[in-house]
Amino acid sequence: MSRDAAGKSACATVELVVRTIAETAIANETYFCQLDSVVGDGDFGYSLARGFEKVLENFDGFDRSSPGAFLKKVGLMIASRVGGTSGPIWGTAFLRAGSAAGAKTALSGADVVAMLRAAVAGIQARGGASLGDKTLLDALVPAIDRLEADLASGGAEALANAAQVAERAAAETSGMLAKRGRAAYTGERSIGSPDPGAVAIGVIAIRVSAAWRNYSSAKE
Amino acid sequence: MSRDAAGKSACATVELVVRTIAETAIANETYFCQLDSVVGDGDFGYSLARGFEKVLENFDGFDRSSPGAFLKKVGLMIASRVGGTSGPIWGTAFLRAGSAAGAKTALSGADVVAMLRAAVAGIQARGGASLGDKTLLDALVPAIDRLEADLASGGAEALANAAQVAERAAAETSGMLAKRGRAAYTGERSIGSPDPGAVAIGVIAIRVSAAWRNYSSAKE
Amino acid sequence: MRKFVNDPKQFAPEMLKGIALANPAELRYVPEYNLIMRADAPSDRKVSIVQGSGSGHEPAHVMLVGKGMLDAACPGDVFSAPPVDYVYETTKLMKSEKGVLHLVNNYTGDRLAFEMAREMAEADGIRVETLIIDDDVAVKDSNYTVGRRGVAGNFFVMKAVGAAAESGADLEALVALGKRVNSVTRTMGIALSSCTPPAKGSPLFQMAEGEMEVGIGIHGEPGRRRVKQGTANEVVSLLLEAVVTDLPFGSGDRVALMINGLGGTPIGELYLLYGIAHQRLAAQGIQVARSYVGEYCTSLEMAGASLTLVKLDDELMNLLLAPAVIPYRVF
Amino acid sequence: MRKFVNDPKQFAPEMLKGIALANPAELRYVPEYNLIMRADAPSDRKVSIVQGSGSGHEPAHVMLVGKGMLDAACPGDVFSAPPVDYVYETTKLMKSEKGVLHLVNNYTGDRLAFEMAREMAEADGIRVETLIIDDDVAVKDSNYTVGRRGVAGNFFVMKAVGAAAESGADLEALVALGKRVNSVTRTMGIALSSCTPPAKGSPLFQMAEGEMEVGIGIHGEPGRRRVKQGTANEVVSLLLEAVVTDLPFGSGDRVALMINGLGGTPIGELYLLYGIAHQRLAAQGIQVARSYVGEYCTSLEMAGASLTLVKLDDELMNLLLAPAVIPYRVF
Ligand SMILES: Nc1ncnc2c1ncn2[C@@H]1O[C@H](COP(=O)(O)OP(=O)(O)O)[C@@H](O)[C@H]1O
Ligand SMILES: Nc1ncnc2c1ncn2[C@@H]1O[C@H](COP(=O)(O)OP(=O)(O)O)[C@@H](O)[C@H]1O
Ligand SMILES: [Mg+2]
Ligand SMILES: [Mg+2]
Ligand SMILES: [Mg+2]
Ligand SMILES: [Mg+2]
Repeated sequence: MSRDAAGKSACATVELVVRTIAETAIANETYFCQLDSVVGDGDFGYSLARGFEKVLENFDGFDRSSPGAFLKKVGLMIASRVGGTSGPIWGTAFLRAGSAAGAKTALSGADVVAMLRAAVAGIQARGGASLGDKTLLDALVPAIDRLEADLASGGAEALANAAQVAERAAAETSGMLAKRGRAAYTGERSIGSPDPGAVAIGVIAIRVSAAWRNYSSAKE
Repeated sequence: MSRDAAGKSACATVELVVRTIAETAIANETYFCQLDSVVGDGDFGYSLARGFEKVLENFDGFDRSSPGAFLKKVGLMIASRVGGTSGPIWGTAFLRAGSAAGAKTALSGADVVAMLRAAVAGIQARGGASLGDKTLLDALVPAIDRLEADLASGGAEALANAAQVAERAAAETSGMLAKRGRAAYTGERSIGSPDPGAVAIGVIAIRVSAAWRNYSSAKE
Repeated sequence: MRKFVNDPKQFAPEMLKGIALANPAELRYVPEYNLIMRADAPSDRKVSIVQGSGSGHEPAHVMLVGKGMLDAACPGDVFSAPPVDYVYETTKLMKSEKGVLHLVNNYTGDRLAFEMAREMAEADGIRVETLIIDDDVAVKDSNYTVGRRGVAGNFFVMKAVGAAAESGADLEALVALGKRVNSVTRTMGIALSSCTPPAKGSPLFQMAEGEMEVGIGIHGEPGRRRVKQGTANEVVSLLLEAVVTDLPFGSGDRVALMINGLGGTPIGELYLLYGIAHQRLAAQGIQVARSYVGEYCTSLEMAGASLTLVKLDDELMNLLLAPAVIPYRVF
Repeated sequence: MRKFVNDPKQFAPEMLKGIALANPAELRYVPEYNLIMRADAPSDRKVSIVQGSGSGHEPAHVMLVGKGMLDAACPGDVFSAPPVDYVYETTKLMKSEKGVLHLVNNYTGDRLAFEMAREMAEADGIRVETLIIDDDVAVKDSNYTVGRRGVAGNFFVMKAVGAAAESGADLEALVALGKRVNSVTRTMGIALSSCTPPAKGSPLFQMAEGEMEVGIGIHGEPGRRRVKQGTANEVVSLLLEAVVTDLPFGSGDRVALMINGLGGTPIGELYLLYGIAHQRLAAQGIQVARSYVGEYCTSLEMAGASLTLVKLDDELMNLLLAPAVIPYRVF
């Protein structure tokens, strides 16, 4: 599964997650663009796909000394080389998650939750959005909450539950009035369609959870 | 019928003809534009309608000392105040017909044929087109030939026959390759649709012939 | 009809009024003859340059009136040559000791109007000469047809004779210059959509996405043929091939290259085409010494572009670079 | 897709290459960062002016690089803010003793990219200041939202700070000037069609003929509301009402009036709108002292227009009239 010659297990897991996110983003380019066309400018899927293409192109060269180091390289690549709002936002998320992991070579469930919380804080610091502003945060934050609450049930189970929450929360952004991003310019017209970033979080969470289940059952 | 207070009969007849032409041109604006859209620039009906609107607006003020003088005023108005190819071409036709009528106050069938021949010569002098170049001449000339040949049958009969010839000849321009006007730029693509100017001659001739029949039977 | 318009029949006059209001110090508008003229024209020390043609080709010609280019323009309705009266009255207003030069794009209606107006003006004792512009290689020329159209290349004739007139050239010299410019100028156009004259209210022809009209003019009349839409590279090949082989242009030539938008194509695409054409020409040893990318002669909101090449010499280059003060500007 | 394009993903780079080829003496193109820069920049005697933003708004901003306006522009893909790297590398290349001024239209993506790049450049010891442009009155401003967009009015900020920088103004003065210009500039736009990003290949939204989007931005995002298409008179009323009451502008004011085409609307229609707006303003005692009619900030081939008013004073007027040598030009 992992191309990591060093075979570090936490690193391999993180690689799997990043690769799954990347492949999901690329596979859904058109769908995500379509979502962004409703009250946005239609480039969300394009930006995300071009960004994760760059990540995959440079995948083998990224620092693998620790999961944190690896994530920081991924984040730097996205933050610096991808345009639109999504480049800096997603890049910052990966960067902050990596920083939160520090030099650890093994990651517990609690570590993962802490990393995701750091990502959220980074997104908020960058873009100034609050929960309820109709952004990807509105899918990401409830999913992390659920992940944390279910950690005791085991990683695969907790992830699956969190992914379902993300998907549902993404759909529920339909009812919200956008206060951030281009969708906000349309005012009341932003109500009635889901936020593209939130939907992407839902779709990606489902794919990551499935990949994780495969991977961990294969390991067992 | 005529608004000519002086009540000169030849002048009244010419007035009737001009008024019928004008009303027909205005009523067919959209149709003539449509025809000119196929391989032209779509303004033929517009130019003709605007031109004859001007003629009707100024109708009562035109010199009525003789049919020839009246026609020259009509022609001058069209030639000088209407744009496109049609302004100069149709204006010249009326001007030359008026000149050919000279100061005559009564017009025989032969006079009318001579006036029409003069109009044709004027159009050719202005635009340089020959018979077969796919212009209004290809409806006008055969119709005049027929009018001349049928003069003995009486005015109404001769006009009706000539109008039918004009209509048929107009339809037959479909098979021709345009050598004049904008249609010529499309080369072979000009084959397959009739020339707008020729169709207009056909439509107008039919209306004039009908108006004439009404008018002359009312006089009798 | 996706247009900003009030009464469609008043489209041209309302536009002209806007041009005049935007340039109150430089221009005058005479509504009776759809006339836009330099406020300081005519002058007996300068030949007056007059251009007519239909509306719908803006910035040509009404936005090119000003010091260094036209002294007056008297357009007809959209796509219709101006009435003779407009041209005649304009010519009289522009009367100069040094004469009046009529610039006429080679269309039947325009030629007739200018010919008749010239006869009338000459009868009034005004010296008039006529320059026919016919740069469009899409039309096969012959003695038995109306000949080539005048399209975007007319910009170069206007600019050159405008600059020369400003520095005092006389009528004969301007005619010779204009003929020379016209003789080294070639244009070919391509369209990706039709266009809608305001008074008609619907497109002149139907065109599905994925098609293109090759050899299009500037009046919404269809081109020579319709083909499958090509890539930008293919479009440039097609345009260049037609233009380069016609004069022909060859290795060692210095040229001006114009990519003219037909109205609905944004300038970003025009520069994309420009880049390809520039490189192709360089590969053939033809040096692009001056570029013109933007809208110069349009066909309302038609999506499409034309490519013009002008063979340059030093005199012509200087005339093209000379200043001009016209409504069509950036600042 | 009625577009001249090769690989849609290469749209921006191929366009930029065209711009550079058309202006070999004046500009340099650095493909790594989508960068168009003055060949003679940076200079330590002059603040460097850098603008970014997405592509698809041409002539903004890449065709406005040159003496008297921008020193460099580093656009992102169509409608996407540039990546941080582009801005960072551009800022480093434009490093000047007098500092670097970032002009940023107020969009989240652009702000983020320029903010991060500025942090990185400052860490390298480069002085950077940022000017946020937000002239669009269609967006209701509030502390809880992203605030107004920067649209066509950005031209005036670029022109003014560009001219002032050319005559040696320092960074603080330029920031103050730019803020002042932005504070007296208001824009409102309207669209009659959607537009198609090359990589998407289909229109961003559907719009039937006879409808218009009011309060449109420049990224193909829908506007505030959709209404029945009005006459040109009605359109001008709507745009003027929104703009005039916002600052507000009032009797006795001297203004610059811009009618900006969004890409697919021909310049004839823009002048028609201009004429109506000019007369309406005059009737309100607002004097139009300078006109701008054409394309300044577009949304690909969208049919539509925006109206911008700038309250003028003598200093600003002189800066607007100062010469500039940029790719977007007529000759
Ligand atoms: N200020 C913000 N903070 C966090 N996320 C945001 C913010 N603004 C927008 N987003 C997210 O970004 C998505 C749009 O991304 P993208 O299309 O790249 O942005 P744009 O085209 O507006 O620059 C939205 O669906 C939303 O989830
Ligand atoms: N040289 C010519 N001589 C005579 N008639 C002509 C000539 N050229 C065009 N026409 C006629 O004019 C008609 C088109 O008129 P119009 O639309 O006003 O011209 P345009 O738009 O090309 O200036 C044609 O259908 C044809 O009958
Ligand atoms: Mg977007
Ligand atoms: Mg016609
Ligand atoms: Mg016409
Ligand atoms: Mg975007």
